[in-house]
Amino acid sequence: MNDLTPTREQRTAALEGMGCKRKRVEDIRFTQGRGNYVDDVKLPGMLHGDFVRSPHPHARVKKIDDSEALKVPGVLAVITAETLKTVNLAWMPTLAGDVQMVLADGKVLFQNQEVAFVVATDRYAADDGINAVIVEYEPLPPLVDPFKAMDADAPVLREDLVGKTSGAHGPRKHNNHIFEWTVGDKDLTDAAFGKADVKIKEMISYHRTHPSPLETCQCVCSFDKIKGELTIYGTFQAPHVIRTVVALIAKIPEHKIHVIAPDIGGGFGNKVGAYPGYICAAVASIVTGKPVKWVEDRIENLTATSFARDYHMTTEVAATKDGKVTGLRVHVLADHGAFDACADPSKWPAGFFNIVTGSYDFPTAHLAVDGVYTNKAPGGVAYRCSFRVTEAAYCIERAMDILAQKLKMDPAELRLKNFIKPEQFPYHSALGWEYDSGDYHTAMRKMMETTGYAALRKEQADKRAAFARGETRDIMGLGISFFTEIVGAGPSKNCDILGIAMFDSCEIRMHPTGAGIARVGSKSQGQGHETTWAQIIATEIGIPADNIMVEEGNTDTAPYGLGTYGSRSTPVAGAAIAMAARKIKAKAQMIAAYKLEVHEDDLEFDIDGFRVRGLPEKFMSMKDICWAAYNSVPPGMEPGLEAVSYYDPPNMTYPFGAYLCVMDIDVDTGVYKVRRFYALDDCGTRINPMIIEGQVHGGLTEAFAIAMGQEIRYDEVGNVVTGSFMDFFMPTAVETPHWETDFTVTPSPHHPIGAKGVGESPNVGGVPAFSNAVNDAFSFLGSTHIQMPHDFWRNWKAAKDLGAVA
Amino acid sequence: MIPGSFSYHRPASVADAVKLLVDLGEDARPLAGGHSLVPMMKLRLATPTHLVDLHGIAGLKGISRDGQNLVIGAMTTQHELLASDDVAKAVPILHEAALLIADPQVRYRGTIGGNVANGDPGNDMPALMMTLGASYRLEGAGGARDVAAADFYQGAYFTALEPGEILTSISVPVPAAGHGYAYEKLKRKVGDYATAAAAVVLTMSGGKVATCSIGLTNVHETPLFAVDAAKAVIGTSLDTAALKKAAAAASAIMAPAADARGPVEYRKHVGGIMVTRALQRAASVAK
Amino acid sequence: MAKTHVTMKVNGAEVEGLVEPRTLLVHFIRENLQMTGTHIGCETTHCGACTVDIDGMSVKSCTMFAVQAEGSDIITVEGMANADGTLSALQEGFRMMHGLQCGFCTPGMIVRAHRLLKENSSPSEPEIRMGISGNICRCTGYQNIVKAIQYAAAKINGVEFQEAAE
Amino acid sequence: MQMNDSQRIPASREEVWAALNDPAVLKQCIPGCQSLDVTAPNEMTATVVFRVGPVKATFSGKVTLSDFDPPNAYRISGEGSGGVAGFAKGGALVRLESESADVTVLYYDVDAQIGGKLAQLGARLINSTATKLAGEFFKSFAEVVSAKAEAS
Repeated sequence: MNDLTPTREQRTAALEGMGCKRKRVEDIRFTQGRGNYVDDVKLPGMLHGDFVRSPHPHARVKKIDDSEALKVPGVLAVITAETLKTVNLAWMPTLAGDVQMVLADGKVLFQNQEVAFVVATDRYAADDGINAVIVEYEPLPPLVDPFKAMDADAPVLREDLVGKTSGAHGPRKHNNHIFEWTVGDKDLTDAAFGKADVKIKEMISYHRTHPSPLETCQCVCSFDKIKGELTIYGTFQAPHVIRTVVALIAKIPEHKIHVIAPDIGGGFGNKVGAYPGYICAAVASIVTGKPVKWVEDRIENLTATSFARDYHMTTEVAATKDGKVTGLRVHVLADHGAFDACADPSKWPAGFFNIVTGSYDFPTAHLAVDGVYTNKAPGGVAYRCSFRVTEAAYCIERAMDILAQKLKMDPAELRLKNFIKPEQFPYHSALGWEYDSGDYHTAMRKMMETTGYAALRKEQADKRAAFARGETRDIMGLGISFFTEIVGAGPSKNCDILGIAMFDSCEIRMHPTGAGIARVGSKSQGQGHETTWAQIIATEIGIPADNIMVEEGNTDTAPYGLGTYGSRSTPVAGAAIAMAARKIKAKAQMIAAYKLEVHEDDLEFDIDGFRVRGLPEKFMSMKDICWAAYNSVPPGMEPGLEAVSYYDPPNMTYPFGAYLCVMDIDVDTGVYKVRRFYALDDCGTRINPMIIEGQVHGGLTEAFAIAMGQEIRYDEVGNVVTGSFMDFFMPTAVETPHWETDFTVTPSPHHPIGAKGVGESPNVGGVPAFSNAVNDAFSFLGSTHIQMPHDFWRNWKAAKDLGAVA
Repeated sequence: MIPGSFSYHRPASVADAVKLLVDLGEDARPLAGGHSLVPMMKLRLATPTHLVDLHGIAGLKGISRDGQNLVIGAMTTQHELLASDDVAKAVPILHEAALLIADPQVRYRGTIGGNVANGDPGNDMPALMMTLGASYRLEGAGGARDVAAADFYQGAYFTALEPGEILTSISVPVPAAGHGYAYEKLKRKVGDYATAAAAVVLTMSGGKVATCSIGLTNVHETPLFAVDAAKAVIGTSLDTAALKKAAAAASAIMAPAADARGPVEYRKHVGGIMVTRALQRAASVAK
Repeated sequence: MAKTHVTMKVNGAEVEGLVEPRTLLVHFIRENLQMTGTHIGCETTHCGACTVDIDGMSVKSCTMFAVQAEGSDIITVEGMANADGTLSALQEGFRMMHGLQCGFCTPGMIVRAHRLLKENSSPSEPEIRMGISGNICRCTGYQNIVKAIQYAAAKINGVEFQEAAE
Repeated sequence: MQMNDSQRIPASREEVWAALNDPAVLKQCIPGCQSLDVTAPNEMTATVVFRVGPVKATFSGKVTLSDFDPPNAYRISGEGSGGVAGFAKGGALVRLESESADVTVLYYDVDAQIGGKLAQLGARLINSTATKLAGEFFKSFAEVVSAKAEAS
């Protein structure tokens, strides 16, 4: 050793492995405009498709006249449901076990539903074409209010289901009923309510919103008639699933379908599902023999593909008079729109909503969910959320505040009193989950200490007194949210999509010179997988992250994976990566033992290679082992250094966090100001703190938008009136608050590296923090619950209804 | 979101532009910044067959002094308005309000002429122009005429502009030295139209309001000149009673639409609040 | 519809093309010039992903016709790197401060920030936030974008970048 | 959306009633009406150009007269498709009251709905424009009828 010999710290740092704020490799191309997004794909002879859409929310389609459209220069074909029927594609299966029209078949069921697909030489001609198609409609009464969906005289929406008394998830009670899903012990819960000292009951609504990534949904489909192969470039969060779906519905052999998800401009759940545009572009390519591009515009994105939430949750909590919760009862009315196209694992019609007991030790609980059809767009996607977890977290966090108010207890104190205790993990919840690990009290106390919670409550009390004296028109709210997420779908014992178990996968191939490629079944939409996946491998096998290229999104080269959504990448794909790396490491150990002429058991892994125990100078670096793998492996061993892992997680992971929002509201205008927002997240082992922090910032910004105004709104006759960024609240840098982030680390005991996933936590935990802040601000005036979204005028209305504004 | 086809014209003079608009008839439209028109064209809700782009007319640009008036060429952008020392010094309320219009990119393209001429009640400049007593120079085939901003607006998108006429410049009387001013705009976010906004220009004398004018944005199908609200404060020290009276007088002439910004009742209420706040702030900066 | 011949300068190079009058500038840049760094996000002039720099102004190229850009001097994100091909201070700032995630808004954001810093080389945080308020980012929550621009400002001004305390 | 108002017309109730049932008068008074053709008793097809600022949409559809209570009241309703802009439907309950032998007050209650793109994106400007158009119709109706009454 000499001065030039790197220290252990230097060797560790050189790897840029886990725990390091590694700068992103993606940024080199993205900052120079060299990303390759779907609309950047240009194939020779490529055509362009565009949709004729329904202005009516509910109508019979009497006639589609394409004669004028076909005269438009550049227009080549107009595809309708009749065309699709010839290839048996007029309807498509949804992920939720329903079927959905690809193009209007006889009637339309929501405004902006796809009616015909015009194929033209370029997007200008296609747009001219759609404006020349004349569709004759016979309007039918629209059903907008989900609470009226099961009325005796409600209009029949799904004529295809008339007479069907059961659906994919059991019996149906009405033509517009989709399913009823119950979980928990009803009798025990009723009994708990029967003897409760204190009960609360509130209808808590989580409005309809939309993920709206900056890049819309789009694809390029290219069918090669001679080879019989279909290539699809698309904005897919789950490319392999898309390939399987296309194989199943288009009857093209799966190996002749090539799905490529290039760079994706944000997903947030919007890009999980299969949309009519994909089917129509594929059919158009088969019909015309040319590649066909479909690019959704923003209005189409907001009004036709994949809304989120729209849950109306009647929530009851039973408790003792000293504030110990004894029972939870929730009934949800879920508005699914025209088709049940929820992106949930097959067996979960309401996703993982049964995490609704949250972070609290409820001895018993009962949940029932009714899904109904309305004349609204289909979807029900997990907008930065693990399958209805954000609805569940909102429900319970609001309910806990309402209970605290009734008990005249501080909401933080009530939470501390009811948290699942560290020694209770693994914890079996009343609604059937096994929480892996957690230390809620520590996280909560850290939040309270760091923010000066007690002093903030004192300040609030002073402000309220000043308000009562007429000295100020501002009211102050403290919004606590303590959430437990359930992510990492999931174990094959309870999670599948279309029958495919929700594992994920990684293949690592190390090249002779000590560099390698990792191909993963997940698909980044901005999460930085190319950066973080390499960090896991770097730490696991001691090769610098810079020497590992990560590739995702090409179904021909990546191993089968279920994709990226529901914060599942780190818990599932991340585990597969670690497991594949460990296979590499195991083989490397054998090679090293052979080269160092010792027994494998005499070796220990030391940062970037293997060292003989007790003989520190006998060391072989991983770089050298890679070389040896290609020229001098032990006798009987196959050369090469590759490994594949398919990881079926034994359980979900349960990240959690403690958030606090400090908000001031001017009662005269309803204008709010987020004075402070503190977010403590515990996502287990932290792979790249820089990226975690970035994810938290982004998720909080979404949560802020959702809670404070981001809504997909329909008028009473079924027009969707939030079709652009003018009316759909999309905050800019000016409105967006400043974020403070913090963390604790409670590793997952069952995950190979202890990581839990973080992408969605800030959205899940953020929404109740904002909403609780608003509600807390108004509570002293006598309100118990004010519905989201909390935009200015609604705040003012609350103030007025409570008598604070003349 | 692709506009329909049209023919593009780029005249070099006002006379040529007017001639084009007259000759081409009602399916021709002048194009200034385009940030209202082009999105409407992309939605195909507007389908002009001819666009007459005013960007080639040098004479429509620039800010100059004409005696006691500031004369602003119609094609002057909001960005140029913001960069003008003349505006900042002589009519600072214009500077303040221009900063609240849309976003930086839009302000580089958006013109003051387009903002005042298209008759959108959501635009900010019309109420300001009423408040300042500005007048618009309209040029058509029959020559030029001046119309007071207060007489210009007839309904949503309906103005005193006759077919074939172009608004070429705006003449703004420079308010008295030491005047107070404020533009209070409540909006949901950057880029949104006002939920309600109020412009106030006043002078104070001995602690009392000597002169005052008030304009209101987006609380009616046209911008409003709130004469009674202004009268309610003249001669007062802006005490609570006077402010209340002014807000009530302003609210009384408002007839906003219920939309995503809020119901009618709310928009009228905050319209009154904006008046109150603008009056107070204007008084506080008056010398 | 008859096509019009247009010429302009893009990232220092003279370019020309035949366009319909209705051809949007963003499509001319993306389709005719095949520079796909400029993106389309909202189409109603709200999101700023299509921002390019025209004659010293930040402009949303989805709301301008290519014929209107005749004779103008345009810089797109492809023209942002240093002359030697290295990342500019802004590009470096976005990478160092994690000012991007999916990268879709990034080209518009960087082009806009470029003009912002040209007009004000030491903007305050509120000035930066106002300055990029015509650009929507769905991923970052803007906080790191603000830092990225502060980083670039410091580098351009030759001073050491100091992150504001959390 | 709903609106109601009244118009005072210097003509007898019978004269006003006759005009309300005269397609030529209706055509003259419906703002932007390009054509109005009778297809059956009390049924007409119409083409109407709707303009507000840069927005222009041509609606074509049906106009129906119903709920007759001559010479006191009827309902006039219409629905039409405006192509890209969407669709519109609405009706007005019209009621006549004699103020004197030659002065009639016409009361109207309008109920209108729009759907499609205009409703999605133009809601901000629709209410005031619809009110204005309804007002224009009854105002010009009053003018036409009073001119007729004067001439007769």
